[in-house]
Amino acid sequence: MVQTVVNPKQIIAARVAKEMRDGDVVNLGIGLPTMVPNYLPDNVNVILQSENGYVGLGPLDGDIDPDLVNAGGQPSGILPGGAFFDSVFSFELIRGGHVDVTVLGGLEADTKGNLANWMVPGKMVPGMGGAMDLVTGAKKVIVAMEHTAKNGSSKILDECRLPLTGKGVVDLIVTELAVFRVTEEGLVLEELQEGVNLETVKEKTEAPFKISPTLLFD
Amino acid sequence: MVQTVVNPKQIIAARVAKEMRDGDVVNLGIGLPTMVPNYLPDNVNVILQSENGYVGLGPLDGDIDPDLVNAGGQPSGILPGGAFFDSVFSFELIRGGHVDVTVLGGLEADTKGNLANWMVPGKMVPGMGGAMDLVTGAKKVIVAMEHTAKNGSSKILDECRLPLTGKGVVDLIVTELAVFRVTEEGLVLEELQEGVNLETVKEKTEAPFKISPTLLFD
Amino acid sequence: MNKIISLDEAASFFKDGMSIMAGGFMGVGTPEDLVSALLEANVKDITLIANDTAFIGSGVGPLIVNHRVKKVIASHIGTNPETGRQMIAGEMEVELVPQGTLAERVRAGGAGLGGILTPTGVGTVVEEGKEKLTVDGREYLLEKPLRAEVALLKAYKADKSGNLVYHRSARNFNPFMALAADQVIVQVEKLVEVGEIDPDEVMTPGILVDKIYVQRRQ
Amino acid sequence: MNKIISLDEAASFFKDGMSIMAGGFMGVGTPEDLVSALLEANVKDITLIANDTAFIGSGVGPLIVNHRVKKVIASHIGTNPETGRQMIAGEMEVELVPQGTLAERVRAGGAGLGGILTPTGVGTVVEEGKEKLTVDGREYLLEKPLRAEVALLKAYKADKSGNLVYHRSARNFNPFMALAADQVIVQVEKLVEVGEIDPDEVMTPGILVDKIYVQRRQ
Repeated sequence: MVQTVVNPKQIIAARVAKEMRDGDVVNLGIGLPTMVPNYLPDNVNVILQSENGYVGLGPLDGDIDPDLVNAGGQPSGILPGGAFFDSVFSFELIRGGHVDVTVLGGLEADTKGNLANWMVPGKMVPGMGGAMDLVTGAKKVIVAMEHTAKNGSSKILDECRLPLTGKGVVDLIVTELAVFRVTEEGLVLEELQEGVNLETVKEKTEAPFKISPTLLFD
Repeated sequence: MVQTVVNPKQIIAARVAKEMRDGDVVNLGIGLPTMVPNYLPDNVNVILQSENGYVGLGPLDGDIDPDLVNAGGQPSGILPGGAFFDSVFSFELIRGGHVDVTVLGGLEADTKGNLANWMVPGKMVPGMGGAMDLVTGAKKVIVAMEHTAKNGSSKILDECRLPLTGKGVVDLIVTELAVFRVTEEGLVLEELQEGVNLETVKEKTEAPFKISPTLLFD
Repeated sequence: MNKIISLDEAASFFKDGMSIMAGGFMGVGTPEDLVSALLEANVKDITLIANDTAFIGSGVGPLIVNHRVKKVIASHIGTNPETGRQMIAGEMEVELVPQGTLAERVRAGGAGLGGILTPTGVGTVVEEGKEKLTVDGREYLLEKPLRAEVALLKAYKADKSGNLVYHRSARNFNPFMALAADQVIVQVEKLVEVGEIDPDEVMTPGILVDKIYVQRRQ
Repeated sequence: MNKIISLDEAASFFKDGMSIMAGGFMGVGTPEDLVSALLEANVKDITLIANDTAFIGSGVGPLIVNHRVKKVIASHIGTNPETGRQMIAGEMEVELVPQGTLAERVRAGGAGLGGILTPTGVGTVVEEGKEKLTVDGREYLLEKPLRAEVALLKAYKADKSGNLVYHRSARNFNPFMALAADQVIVQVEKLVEVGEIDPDEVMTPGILVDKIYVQRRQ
């Protein structure tokens, strides 16, 4: 059941969904990333890992079980074939490269694949939770975030200014305007979202970037 | 059911049994140490840990289960209240100080609490198995061995000559002649086995030792 | 060895200045009755080790709200605004640890390890003050073990010897905290006779559990 | 994703010079049929990682006897005299590792850790060539992770997605080897449908299992 795309978050979630392969083990950060499964085609089934201790995370199915919540603390379900384990094992999976893809929100990402998404000095610090382990251990790290902050400033920088969540960890940045791949030579613009032109992306992106030879212009 | 003591191994096992407290978690090395439970008084129940992955080791009870062996590879049983786990967890218990007492055989033990019991250079080396972890992690390490080697030489030395199993790990040495405690100041003779005199022990012990003030002479 | 205790008896284990671990992820898998007993025992200056500080009114949250905690070691404090407030006001010390690292540190504490090398946090503020080692060309942080005087755990079911079975995502930090404290007290929903839990299904062996409190409500 | 394979298909995973882990303790918990398939595949120069080398005619023993192993990493080789003979004759390299350390090294390999610090082996030949660190006044050896190209596991039961349940002391090294190899192939006695194993009772989640071979004999 593919939903219609109407706002920036949906555009981002829908594009991230295209990165998933059938059978992938996926960990989704809270917020926007949890929307990704709504946009998976019918022939792509992913297995969701929940860092508080299970694989097979599914929607709430029937009555609320107070012992079954997702990593955001919300009542959840588990699909047939799922499995529970303790937090040590959960992070063995995460740190040990057994999670194929993680999708996280971001405050800033940069040309070196650095990600900042866990604290803003001077503001209340919620803590990193499992984010630092996820960006370090997952095989593929996708940052799913709006292109600019509320004040209009670019969140894609030459170098992150906020304290890092991970150093050199990001593989792909997906915004409502564009898709960037992080390479040894910096950012490469891989795609423009529908109806977005290159000038807009250049204007709204502080970081320098190359343009992929495969990028098609209308 | 306390068995009658008739040979050196039985004398040793019977004396080691007196070190056990009700409820102790105990790991017994193969050979002589496995005789210790035969000498426990009725009001002392210990829980045997088997390093290949369970607590509650008991005698073979009914048919042989090919999936249930002790650390020597022999068919075994598990008592009510026992629990199976994997080898990582088994050694978390051992290394982490959750085993109260381990009893191991020895080739040599010395005044510094060193133990050698895993290899003799030039001979076939069986490997240390779990012995190095056991002597490092168990709260109390008891060496249960005959006082002298087959050639009559003392196995209790000023300093071990064979490759060590553990350095400064032994708490108590029990032989068919005597019981020594390892202290900061070296060995202390705590007890003479029944019918053994001090001269015999002095003669058969290469290591220097002090005599406990509590040692009673007839 | 009767391990069953009342809440009043549980209270006798608590002392000012004590280090306490508590299982749970945002309150799920936290022994709420034992936390209440701790609150009523009126002890202060606790060092609290837990995945998170839960909410104002649930999980370990009330310990923070009622100023019983001198220092908290956790991966996430965002769901309990009082934690952040006390931290900024200098009323309480907060050590933030990535969730996988926190789990590994507690495991190391219970497993007799001197620490573990993790890639998580390299290049972030987490590495401040820590030893950094390069193994086979990759950088790791040396993270040290954590232990506590008391662990407060929640399980679904216990037998009278303390063998535990957890339920759903309420397992989280409980199984490995069971190895990392001097006294382990567990709150259970259901108590069964010894022998009623298949040894293959035990998740925490009873040898690690000192006291069992059976909660009234189901 | 059909994970069920025949023995012939299993054979296609084996190559000369490959590193292979196998579960089991003196043959208990070793996938004997997969070992036979490996033997029949006629590959040579294997690096074998296993707790022990079992017996001449069972467990992983026949791999040694038939000269398929270039190097073995194990904690115990005493029950298979051919291992010792080939070691002394210089026909095969043997690395002896304390059992708890071997378990931790494999776990570290699967958990994305750069190593662990263990007190086991300090002051013995085990420390030769290893980094020794002092943490909070105690000495530890830095022990490095172990991984393999293929892990051959034995479980009692699997569902078709690869969720595993082990039986009795046949669990041993199997659960954590499941995380430490590029390809994980498991031999099971019993196959059930997805959903037939309660998610709380799964011991190894299916996401770690690549192929399942259902043994003929029960």
